[in-house]
Amino acid sequence: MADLRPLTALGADTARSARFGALTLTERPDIALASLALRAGAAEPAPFGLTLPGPGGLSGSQDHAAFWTGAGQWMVLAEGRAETDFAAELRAVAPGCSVTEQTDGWAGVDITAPGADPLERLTERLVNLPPEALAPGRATRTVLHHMPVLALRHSDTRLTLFAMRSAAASLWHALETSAQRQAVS
Amino acid sequence: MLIPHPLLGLRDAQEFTYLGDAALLDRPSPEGEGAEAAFCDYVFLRGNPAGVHRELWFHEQGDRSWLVVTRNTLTHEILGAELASKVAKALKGAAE
Amino acid sequence: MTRIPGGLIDRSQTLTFSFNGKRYTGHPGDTLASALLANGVHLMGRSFKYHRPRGPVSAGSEDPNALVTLRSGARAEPNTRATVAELYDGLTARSQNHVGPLGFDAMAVNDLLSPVFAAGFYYKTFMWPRAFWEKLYEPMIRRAAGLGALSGEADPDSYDRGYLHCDLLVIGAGAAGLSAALTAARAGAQVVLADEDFRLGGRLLAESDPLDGGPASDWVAEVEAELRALPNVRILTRTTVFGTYDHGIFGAVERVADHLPVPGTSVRQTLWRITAKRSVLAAGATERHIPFASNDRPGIMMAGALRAYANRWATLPVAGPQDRIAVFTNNDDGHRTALDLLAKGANLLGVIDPRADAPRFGDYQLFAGAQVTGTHGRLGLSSIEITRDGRADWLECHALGVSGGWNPNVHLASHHRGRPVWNEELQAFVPGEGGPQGLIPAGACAGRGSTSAALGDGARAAQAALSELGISAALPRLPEAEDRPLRQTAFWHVPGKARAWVDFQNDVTVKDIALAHKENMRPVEHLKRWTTLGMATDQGKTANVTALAVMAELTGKAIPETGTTIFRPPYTGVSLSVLGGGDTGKDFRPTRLTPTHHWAEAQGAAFVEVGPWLRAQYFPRPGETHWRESVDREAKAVRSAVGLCDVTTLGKIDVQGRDAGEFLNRVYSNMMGTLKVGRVRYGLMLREDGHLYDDGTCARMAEDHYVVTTTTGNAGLVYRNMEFARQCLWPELDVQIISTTDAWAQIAVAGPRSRELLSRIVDGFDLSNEAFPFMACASLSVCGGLRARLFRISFSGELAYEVAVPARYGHALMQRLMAQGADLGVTPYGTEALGVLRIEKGHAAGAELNGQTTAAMIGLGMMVSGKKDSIGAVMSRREGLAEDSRRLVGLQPVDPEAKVVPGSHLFADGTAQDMAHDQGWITSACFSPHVGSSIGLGFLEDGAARMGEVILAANPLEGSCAALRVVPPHFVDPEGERLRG
Amino acid sequence: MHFSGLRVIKEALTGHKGWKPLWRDPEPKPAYDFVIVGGGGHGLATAFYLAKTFGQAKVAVLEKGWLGSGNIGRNTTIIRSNYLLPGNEPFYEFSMKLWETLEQETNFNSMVSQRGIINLYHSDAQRDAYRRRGNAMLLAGADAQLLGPEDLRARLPYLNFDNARFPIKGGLLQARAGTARHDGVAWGYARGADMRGVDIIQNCEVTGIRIEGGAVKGVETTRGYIGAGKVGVAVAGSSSRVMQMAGMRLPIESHVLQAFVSEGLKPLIDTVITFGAGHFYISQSDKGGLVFGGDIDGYNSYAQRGNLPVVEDVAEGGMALMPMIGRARLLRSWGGIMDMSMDGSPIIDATPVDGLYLNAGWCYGGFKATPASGYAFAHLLATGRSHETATAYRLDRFARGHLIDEKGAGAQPNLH
Repeated sequence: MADLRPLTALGADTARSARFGALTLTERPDIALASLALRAGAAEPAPFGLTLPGPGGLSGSQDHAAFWTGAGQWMVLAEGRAETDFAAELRAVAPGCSVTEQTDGWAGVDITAPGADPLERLTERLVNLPPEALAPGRATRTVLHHMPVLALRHSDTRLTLFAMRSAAASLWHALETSAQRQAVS
Repeated sequence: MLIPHPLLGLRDAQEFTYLGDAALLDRPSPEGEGAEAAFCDYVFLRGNPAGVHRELWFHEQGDRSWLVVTRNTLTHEILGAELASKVAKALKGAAE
Repeated sequence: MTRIPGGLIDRSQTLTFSFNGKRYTGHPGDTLASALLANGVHLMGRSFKYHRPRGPVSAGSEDPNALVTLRSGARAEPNTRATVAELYDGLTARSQNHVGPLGFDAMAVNDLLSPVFAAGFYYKTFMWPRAFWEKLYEPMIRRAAGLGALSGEADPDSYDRGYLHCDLLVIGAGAAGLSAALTAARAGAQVVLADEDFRLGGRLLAESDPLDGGPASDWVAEVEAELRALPNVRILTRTTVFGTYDHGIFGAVERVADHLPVPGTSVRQTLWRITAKRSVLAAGATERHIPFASNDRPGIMMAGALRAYANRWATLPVAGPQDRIAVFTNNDDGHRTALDLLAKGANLLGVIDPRADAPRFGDYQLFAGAQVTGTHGRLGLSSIEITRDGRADWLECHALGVSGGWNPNVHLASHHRGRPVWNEELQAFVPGEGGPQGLIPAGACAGRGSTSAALGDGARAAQAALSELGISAALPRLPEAEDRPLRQTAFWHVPGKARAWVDFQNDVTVKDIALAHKENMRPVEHLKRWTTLGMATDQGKTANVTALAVMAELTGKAIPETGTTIFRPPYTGVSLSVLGGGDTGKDFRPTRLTPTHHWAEAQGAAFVEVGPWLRAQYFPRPGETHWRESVDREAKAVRSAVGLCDVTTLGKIDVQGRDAGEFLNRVYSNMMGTLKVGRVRYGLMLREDGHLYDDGTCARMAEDHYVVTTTTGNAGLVYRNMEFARQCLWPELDVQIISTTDAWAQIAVAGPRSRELLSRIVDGFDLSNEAFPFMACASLSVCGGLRARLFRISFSGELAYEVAVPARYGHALMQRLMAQGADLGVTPYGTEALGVLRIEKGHAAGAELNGQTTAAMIGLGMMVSGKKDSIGAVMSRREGLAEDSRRLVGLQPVDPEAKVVPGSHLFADGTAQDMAHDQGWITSACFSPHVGSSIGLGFLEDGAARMGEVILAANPLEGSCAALRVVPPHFVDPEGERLRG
Repeated sequence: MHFSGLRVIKEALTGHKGWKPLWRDPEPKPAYDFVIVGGGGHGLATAFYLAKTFGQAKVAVLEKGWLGSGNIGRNTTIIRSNYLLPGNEPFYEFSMKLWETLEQETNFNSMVSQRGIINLYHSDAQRDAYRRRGNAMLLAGADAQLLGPEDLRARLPYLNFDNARFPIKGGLLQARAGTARHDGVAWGYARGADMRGVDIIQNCEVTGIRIEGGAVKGVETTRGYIGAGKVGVAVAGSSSRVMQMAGMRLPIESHVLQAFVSEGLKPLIDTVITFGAGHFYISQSDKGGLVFGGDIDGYNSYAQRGNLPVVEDVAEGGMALMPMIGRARLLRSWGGIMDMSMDGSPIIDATPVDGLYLNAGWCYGGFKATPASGYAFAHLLATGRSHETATAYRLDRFARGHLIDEKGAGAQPNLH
């Protein structure tokens, strides 16, 4: 589409990635996001075949995932689809819902590790959440170094954090600093 | 403090923003002679008990829900929390 | 050297360190205090007021005396207790609070003047002459006061913060704590075990009593090994839990690298916020001393400390094995020290015990019914006076252990202002009812101090705590341990005329307490404040209970009637660096960057902090030497050609739903429900109290879809208030809102040639005035298929648009607009020019919307609709608001060279310039290239009716006063033809 | 007994035998002309001025605990008159003038130290707002100076000028501002009032206000009924609780404010500094402790203790502003209950009950107001008229819309 070239939230042509000991941080500019809110009296849709999860939940299929963001509200995401009009697609499969484009509202960073332990040692330095709120299959909004973030625990070994796109550099800096310290300790 | 979020369980109060007396749910009618006086009471004369207080907290760094939290201002003990939208709807239902 | 055999130090390694420039050696496992004592150094500091020579009185974190400045340069750490400073190779420390060498402190003259410096003396003098206080008396007092000094340099180390959540937090890893942790760990609970020491074991390490017949340290090691192997246990050594907060939240500091010469790549300390469902407080007890004449000399210490130094650190506070050591105790526990010293081969003078029926537990001389009534020794103890049956004898003695019994460490159980209660049997305060939710005190801090009792108590506490969580825990088999009954008697001080210290660091004596009593400073809080008792760095850990007892004796009341003290966090001092969590300097708060930030940076833009954002302030060009040149050029370009400004920072809120229009009717003061699709309306938001708090635009994209903008600073607040309206006030409305501020890069394209420029990037969209008039909006595509939003709105008063594209294209769009507009004179402009343009147009911004103003004041009173209910409408009609005649006016200097200064106050010509005649103030001002002079906006009483009048703008703060003409607040195109063209 | 340096030396030479109690502990009399409820700073100052300036002899101060145990016993000791609004500035300047002669007036060294206060600014907009305020101060007869970055760097070289998230651009200085030893203020007023016959009755809690025919008759206390011609309530922190006894609701919420002190240090900070881009202010006491504070915790509370987030927030602010304090240690923290009013300004007014007067709503700025508050309250009690500097502090200003909202925060107490 368009003859303009996009920049990632960290201001480059390509996604940034870095390794610190067992931890790998990867910018994820490819993830498309759209919010979905039920209108009064509307039935809960099942967009892309997803079962919309309950409070604190994250559910996903091969291509799509959805996580709960508030009463009657979810965020739906699709990896590798940032360049499409994902909100329009979602709108088409979520009748009776308010859908808002969110892809560019957020800067996503994947944090992966070979096991749960290094990930959890990192997150305990970053966010103040009971462990069950960040167990695999859970997602939540919280605060990290004064930044609002969305935290999605896909699995034991993978967590995605989204900060406001404008705060991408601050998010990366916070994660990098913390991951570096974990790597040396 | 920990706020017992009715949907998300215990969450650190740092995720929340405090507003105050839950009587703010009961906005007066703008109609009629006494409207101005009723609004002045509504805005300025809030409950300030030394004891159990029903108050509004906003889960700003969370699910963006407003909660009515019942808390003892002498001990900070929290006795319960509900979604404010539910309380507000019930209030409106009762008024009608 | 007085190293003796045994102890828990690693003699295979030698560490070198220096104190006051002199080099010494010690071993891993030593503290600075133990190593100095082992090197025969007993004098470590000076007291606060009288500069008395002092050595350690304890072997723990309660020590009031052995305060040193650790490290040097920017890492200097004043007031560090030598008794807990872990020895490392290369450690340097200096004593503090003396003038001249530690041994010959010139300030010790204060000791001779001590009769003058009695409690509260400074409240009674230094009042004459009045001017001397700041000039003479106070500087003198300040120089003398204080303990150590900060370096004045920024702390070079890094710090971290972390959050732990657990089922059970165990505070203290002595007998009770270890058994609690073991019990909970075996039950599979998530356990955090924290101890301030660098080694687990607590008091077990200081005692010679066996566990299951073997050394206690063996049992500790076994338990530690088991706990460390369990995934559900987190052990935090060198970690002080310093405060108990609400709902099971604790503050703790882990000293990650304080035992290393420099932290290296590690953080120095970590601040942990621990959220625990339940907690066991196993904080142990602190020994109390017995004030007697001259009881403060180096070499006099707590009996328990003496034994800790002997047993754990293999040293005695004497110059050599020939030196005599005595014990002065009113309870059986003190005798243990005597036995341990004998076992270590010390030259024991004997035990002085005021109890006439004092028992003897071993082969030592017992002075039953005797008291220590005096001491000699200039920089260390040389002899003591023992008085028995009225007969006094001076005996040579170089170290004295004193025990007045033990005070349970109730602090963390009392941080919620639950008062400890007096236990008559123990003659001590123990934790009372109403303590922190879910916290169970166990072991010595609960008044159950024998090793056997503590072990059992800890296990039972953990079991009880976990059962409340539905976790059943079995009691572990605990080792056989000593189980001496704890008997403490009331013997609080040795009567006498000489000074007997109660608070060592602050030099508060029994006499000072008596004086406070005489002067009716009897409530315990008055006593503390009048005498400074308990206010020193040890927070009275070794003084408060004794002082209370002395006051009780004077008033003839019982101790609990006399009062208790309130305990407040922190338990021991916490560095401000770690409390700050490490986010300092530029990392103090996150920085939000606009989508065109990197582009602007490449253009050499100057940036300015606007709330959390960093925005381009202006774009200097080569040859421009002053920011005004750049700003003038940018503003002129907008008025004459076209300018580009990144306005992404304005808040954007997406409002959808069947009732979106009705909802916006209620949150805006003006009507939004009637807005046609494809149109934009300017809106005002009021607080419920009727004052103005934000403005912005509201664009109707579809019947059930609006996009609302807010000011940059209020984006979060407006969102919160909208959620409040949606969830709390009108939950029956069908409306959904979400912030999209960051999702769209929004660029203002402003100026007479903006249409021409935009026409070059839109994909076949009709931009003509007819098709897309002022206040129109549309979804469209630009640059060959990129979805975008276009708003025809103007902040500058010129023909202008704002174009929004997905944020990742903001950078490219800016480049494209710059490239496409080169022939049109396109010019990027920053916040300064933006400010100039809006002042010229008379648009209110932050300085006018300061929360103290009304819609009427900015000339928009008619925008508060009387036809509908909206937030703030009713209260905006209150008398005080309705009668306020101040109006926003334009201000132009009579002398075109004069400057309009924001913050000046406005006066009618010829009136006195004082508060009574103040008629308003200047909110904003700038140099206007359009007008050709400085101009301003301001609020002026009766402003609407004073057009043309010349008034005075007084700025006495900077000695200026300017004559200004009152003009309408639209310096540009008052009819609004340009923006509609 | 007159306090002086000579007296101290004389007593030192004679074993301190001559000192007398600083005040009596009298039994309450059946009735007084004036009963002041609350033996904190404002109550004691009111009694002092009633006796000294307004010549009233039958005055009692009733204190629930020990005198001076209110917020005067726990605060960050700052005195200043750097306000913006005409309702406030003349009052606080009047207070400042009373501070300047306080010790001579009470014959008690309250250690009033005019070491100055500097409010830092970090943006042009903030500078303009401070200029408006500085000018308001000068127009009200107070002192003010605007400091530029160079001047500031010379005065406070240890601030973080070079690596700040929110660069320091300058400051507003009030040189006559400073600190006073808070307990010393309470004790000075208490002793001065006692010497003039005021009965200060400690451990005497008011449990009821007796009102007959719309007029106050006296107060019920834990030490029996005490009759009163007029009752003045000065119990900031507990105003809502006490006035409820008279059936009144107040535009006030009670909030907790934490404050902090470090271990003693050699002199290092010789003025009062407030951070303009975070919640932090600091001074150093004569004893050497760094005394600092920040924002209120933000929720209604009577618990007199706060929570960790605010402790961290304050320390963060301090470290961002002056990273040289990092290796100092926090020694003590405490929490006091503040009367947070709905516009951030106080109330000194008569109430709908005849003879019942209210002094309340001091937010976290009550300490600096102590002398003027006491004076103005005494004036109101003795004459029935507001003191000329306190006429704006009316109870009906909220309903009438004459708010005194320095911050422009609206009716949201935790934002003031």
